[in-house]
Amino acid sequence: MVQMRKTTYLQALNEALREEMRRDERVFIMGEDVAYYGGLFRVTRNLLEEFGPQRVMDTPISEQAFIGMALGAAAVGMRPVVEIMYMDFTLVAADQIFNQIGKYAYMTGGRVYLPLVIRGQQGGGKNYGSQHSQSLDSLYAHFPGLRVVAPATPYDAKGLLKAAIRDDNPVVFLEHKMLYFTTGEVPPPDVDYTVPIGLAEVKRPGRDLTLVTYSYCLLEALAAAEELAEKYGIDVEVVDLRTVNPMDTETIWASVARTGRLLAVHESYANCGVGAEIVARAYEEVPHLLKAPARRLGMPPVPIPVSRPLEQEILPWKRHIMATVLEMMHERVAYA
Amino acid sequence: MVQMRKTTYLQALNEALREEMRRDERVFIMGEDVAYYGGLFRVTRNLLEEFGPQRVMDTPISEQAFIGMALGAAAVGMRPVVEIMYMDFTLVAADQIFNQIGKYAYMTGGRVYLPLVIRGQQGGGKNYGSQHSQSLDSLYAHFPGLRVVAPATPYDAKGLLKAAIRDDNPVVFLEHKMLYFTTGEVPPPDVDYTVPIGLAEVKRPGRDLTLVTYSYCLLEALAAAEELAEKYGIDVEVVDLRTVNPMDTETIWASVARTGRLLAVHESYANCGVGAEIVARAYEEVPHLLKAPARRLGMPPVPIPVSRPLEQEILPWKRHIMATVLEMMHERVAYA
Amino acid sequence: MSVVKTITSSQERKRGWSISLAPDLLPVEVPPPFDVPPLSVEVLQKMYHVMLLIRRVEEYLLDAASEGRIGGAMHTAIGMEANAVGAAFATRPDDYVTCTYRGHHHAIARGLDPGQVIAEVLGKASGCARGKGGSMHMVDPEHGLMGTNGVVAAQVPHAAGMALAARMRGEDRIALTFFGDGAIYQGVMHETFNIAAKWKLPVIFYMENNKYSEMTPIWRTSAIEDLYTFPKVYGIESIRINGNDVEIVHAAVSWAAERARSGEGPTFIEAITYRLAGHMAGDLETYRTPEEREHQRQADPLLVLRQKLLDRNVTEEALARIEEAVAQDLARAVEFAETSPWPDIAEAYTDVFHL
Amino acid sequence: MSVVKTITSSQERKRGWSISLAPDLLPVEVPPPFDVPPLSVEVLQKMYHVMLLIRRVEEYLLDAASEGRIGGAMHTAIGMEANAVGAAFATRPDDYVTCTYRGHHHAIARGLDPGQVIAEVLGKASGCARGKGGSMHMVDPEHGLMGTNGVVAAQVPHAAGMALAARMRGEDRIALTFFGDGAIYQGVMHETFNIAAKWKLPVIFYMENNKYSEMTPIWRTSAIEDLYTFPKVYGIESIRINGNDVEIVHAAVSWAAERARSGEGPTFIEAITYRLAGHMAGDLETYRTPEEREHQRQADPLLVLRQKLLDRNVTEEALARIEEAVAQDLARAVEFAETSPWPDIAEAYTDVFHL
Ligand SMILES: Cc1ncc(C[n+]2csc(CCOP(=O)(O)OP(=O)(O)O)c2C)c(N)n1
Ligand SMILES: Cc1ncc(C[n+]2csc(CCOP(=O)(O)OP(=O)(O)O)c2C)c(N)n1
Ligand SMILES: [Mg+2]
Ligand SMILES: [Mg+2]
Repeated sequence: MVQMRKTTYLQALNEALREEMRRDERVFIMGEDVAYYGGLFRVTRNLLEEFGPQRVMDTPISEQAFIGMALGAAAVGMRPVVEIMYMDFTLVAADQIFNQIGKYAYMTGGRVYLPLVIRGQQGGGKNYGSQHSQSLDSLYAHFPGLRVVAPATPYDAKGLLKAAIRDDNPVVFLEHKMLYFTTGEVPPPDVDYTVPIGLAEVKRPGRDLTLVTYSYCLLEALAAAEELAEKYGIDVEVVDLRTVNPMDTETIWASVARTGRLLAVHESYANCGVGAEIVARAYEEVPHLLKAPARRLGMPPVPIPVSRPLEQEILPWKRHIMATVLEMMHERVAYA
Repeated sequence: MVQMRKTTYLQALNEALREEMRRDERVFIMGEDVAYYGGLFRVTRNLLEEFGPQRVMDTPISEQAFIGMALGAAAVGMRPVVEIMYMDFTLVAADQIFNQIGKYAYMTGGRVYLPLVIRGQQGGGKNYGSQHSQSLDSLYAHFPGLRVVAPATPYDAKGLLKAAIRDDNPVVFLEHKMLYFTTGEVPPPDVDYTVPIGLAEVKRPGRDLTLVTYSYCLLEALAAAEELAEKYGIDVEVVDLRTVNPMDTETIWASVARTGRLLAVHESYANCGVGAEIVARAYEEVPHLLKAPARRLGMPPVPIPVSRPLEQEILPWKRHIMATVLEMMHERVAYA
Repeated sequence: MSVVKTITSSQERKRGWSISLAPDLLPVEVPPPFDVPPLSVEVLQKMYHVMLLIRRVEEYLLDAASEGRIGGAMHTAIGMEANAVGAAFATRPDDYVTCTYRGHHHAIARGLDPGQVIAEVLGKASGCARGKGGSMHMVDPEHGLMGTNGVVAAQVPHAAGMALAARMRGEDRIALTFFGDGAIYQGVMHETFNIAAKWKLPVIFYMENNKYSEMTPIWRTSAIEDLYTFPKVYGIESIRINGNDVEIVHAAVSWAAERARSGEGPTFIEAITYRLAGHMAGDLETYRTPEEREHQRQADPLLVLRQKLLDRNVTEEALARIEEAVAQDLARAVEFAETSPWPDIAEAYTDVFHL
Repeated sequence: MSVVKTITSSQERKRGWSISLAPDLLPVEVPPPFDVPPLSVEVLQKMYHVMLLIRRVEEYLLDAASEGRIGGAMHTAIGMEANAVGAAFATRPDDYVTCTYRGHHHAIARGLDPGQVIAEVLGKASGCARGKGGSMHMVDPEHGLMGTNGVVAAQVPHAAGMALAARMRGEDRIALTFFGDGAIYQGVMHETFNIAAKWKLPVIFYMENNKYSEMTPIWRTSAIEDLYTFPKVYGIESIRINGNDVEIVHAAVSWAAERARSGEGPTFIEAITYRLAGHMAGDLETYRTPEEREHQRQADPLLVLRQKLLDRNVTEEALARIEEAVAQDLARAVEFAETSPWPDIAEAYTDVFHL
């Protein structure tokens, strides 16, 4: 058995990039400050030193051009990995991502496909304000043609980033600024593994309610689950979606079959978000499994404020998760 | 009482622009081909002649710049109306729309607000393919800060465009390429009226099922309702949402209280779409009203193909609406 | 041989804008930095064949559109064929090409079977993109056509990325991208020019300046009068040519391709041309006079090339044979496309992801 | 008076890039198209007051950030104050200004109360944007500051739109927008330059070229060496100045504003400057040597202005009085901000729409 070691999410990502670049010389990196500086959040640290400026390239602040160039390079057989400093800025290049990259395979009748990764961090909690804190996973999932991955643990981050780079399709790979310095068990660098795209995982088994989430919200959900168990005897099963698109509804429904209750939680805007999608699919596919109305929890329809108490108020984190679960379990709680 | 007259959706829009420009000299128009040519779809026809090149301006193909300029002009008291030739191209300016316009009032603590309109046509049915046929209403509704309006009739189109121009907030005004030459009753040009933003309307009363929709899908829904009534005796109530954001759930829930069944239909992608949102809200707010699982119908997660049979296959129009309603009414139908 | 010829109408002259390249022409101010050696009559005859075939295919498509058999936005390049054919003959099949929604001419010039072009526009299963892409999405990777695009300028960074890939692999392939005069003011052009220049990418930026973007003449929205001067600001070699003369186009692209292959970086070519048909099928063309269009017919690249061939002692009979061969090619292509089946309904759901 | 002075380090000289404006300077090649009349010592003293106040406020903010009291991205303009103050003194309170996330200096220079600036950065209810915007979103419509922005270059078309509005209303207001050297390669810049030039909008494009965009020196990503030459391609009047000399900044902006007011259209100003602090609070600054930064301290605009005042016979005592007044201003501002309450939780949900 593989001896695991503790490492950070950040380190896991860096290793994934390094190992994939060693394994496959078609893999290269473009982005702002990624080469000489090693990335604003240091994810691409020391890659320039090993792979040289031909494979680790500092770009100007021209997201449209370099994302479009990633499309071009991927179309002819390369495997670009593009870093976006804050995923909020993908909006500057939204045409390239949604009208071009997501549709290219289809519009060409399958004759051109795009093995590329767009990665970067998103999310709130550090007072970055409206334009540097958004979670855009629901947006990427809304448009067809993009795989959307959002790991929460170092193990999943490394395994999914490797899988993303090996995938023949465009993958939007979402990190979270609150996760970089979290730690977890990961196999040592020489042990190759991937985590398959499109597979959810039960991160905490439970009997009473299925809570589906991903990215940093997983940690908040697990903390909420612990407290709910301790204080209220409510046993929440936490399903880590890991991949937002395609969605592993099989794993979710299997959990709901056990618990009869469903709550989806994410940090992107609730309105027309992944949570609403999960609720809608539940009523399309497994309405009979639901003992109580399925619910979702996401960001309210407001831009993200800088002020700490205001930001804490709107983030769909532990406090709100607990409140929602308690509402959903309200009969049980009333009698507890 | 006002004597109505029959006119086209196109004509109604043109009148709304003309009347508002006469009424308020802060209103002006920018866009591609809008001035000398009168707009690719002729919505701005003859406005240059009346208002001159200072108020009706042909721009270069620079959506980022002229949408950003609309923000600037609105911030200092003007009331720009920007035409986007195909709403698909708003993706080129997504940062300006979502990171700037939608958030400006909030980020400035309410000190700067933006009375502006971004309008244009969207939608499928005419074989324009993946990059000229999308419906992006769900996208605009996902991000905070934008009013999103999508009228289906000439009367509503004129009244809502006037209301949009008079609104102190940014409004995304969505036309549909299948609607321009449809006709309906509209008061004559000298009769001023508006249709309030945020108000849905029951366009066809019915007892069995509430079908919520908007824009061109309304016409498909009404046709489906007629056929369902004739062939199957199913009486569908059709609610025209008209405004996608803010959403008039009051009117929807009142209808569901009568029918006990809810189906939301739209042409934007189903995944993380307005329909999913309506279903999620229904289970949040009025689960007790639902006699059967609420459903939604939107575009499947594929880019839009050009080929006629393929495009017809994926559009969530009459055939699919009927099939979904029949599924939802399946007990009734089985016994009918 | 003069490279660009322009006239200025009285109204336009005031603004300093040239709108025309019909025969009553002024020689261009900029001397070409390359030679225009005469091509052999064999090559010119082949070019004539391809250009005429493009013309006939597009005329057929316009007819089909007016009969309501083609929906959407169908843009023809009638009058602009020399750009596509000159460029295709000057590059290799393994070079990479991207272009706009106005791309039938490039597709056929690259070597895509015209039957597949027509089938694609009609939305048939045998189309080059299985009927999913349509007129705006021609594709033919075997001949280096990596995609045509419905969003103005979006294809331009794609070509830069292909050039980057070729360079990273140490290949001497180049990338060539076509766009219109109106595309110049999409921000992504600027971003791409800078990176291409900075990284010295082997890419050719080829502007088909047909004087209009949709229904708006370029002078109405452009602060820059001579568009080819713009990319010089990045240090990109930039020239203006007569895009209606296939020999000039061929020479210019050959020169630019050679520069790219030998590591000298990007070249920008502004080719003055004119579309003799509407912006798209159904265009009412109220934005220009019939006189203007008729005047431009004199510079029709097919006439220019036909005359060139006659001047070089190719007989009318030889030309008639080509014209007959084109008619047969067209008939075969139409037959192929029209008798092809529609795609199976299940096709609507495939090719979203590569499995 | 020479307007820009630059040195080139040996490494940089090879590339032809100038990185410095410290005193061992080369005179700039371009003579200024405007006069730099000496300002009165009264005005210069006022400027010194404001510049020093900006410095102190930002030093305070950096401290607060290092204590963990400020999250997010907090960018100071330490070393760049002359740009803000020179420009503010050269424009009217009813002119419109937009700028980047690096905007405290502009906010204070325009006249926004420093207490509100600090409060906003701390996220307090009394901040200029009620604590919702934070460091990157300074706003003060009463003084014409229409917003600072977190997305590179996004604010630039906004200013063009404000200029358009002013012109449509027949006002002689102008708009002034600030951005960094790295912003030049966002596509929207190009789009905006073209429209502003074509429509002759009364707008000033002011680039604070501090040689770095985040951690990357501009020469690493720019194909254009002398950035101010770029907008000339649109016919925009464009100059380069020493942005660390408040008198030069004032003269340049006065001249550009006059041009704008009198209908001569946009002006582009590339101001060479340097940020003496990190890109943002917490920046480790591994991308430059301490020597480089220390060397630049000699061109600190505060030192430059202080010396100028001494040279013009302002006494040390007079300067000490200003410095004392600034200390009091700072203390008041800090007191105001620190004792201000957090916004009410309900505030999280207001101001999304104007009701
Ligand atoms: C980003 C974007 N905006 C607008 C359009 C609509 N549109 C299609 S073609 C066109 C004009 C393009 O003109 P030009 O670049 O000169 O090419 P031409 O059509 O003349 O070949 C416009 C505005 C688009 N396709 N993409
Ligand atoms: C569109 C976009 N891409 C990336 C960023 C991240 N970012 C913030 S500041 C910055 C560097 C900007 O450099 P410059 O324009 O020179 O301004 P300076 O910070 O030096 O004042 C970058 C890349 C952003 N804010 N917006
Ligand atoms: Mg054109
Ligand atoms: Mg900078």
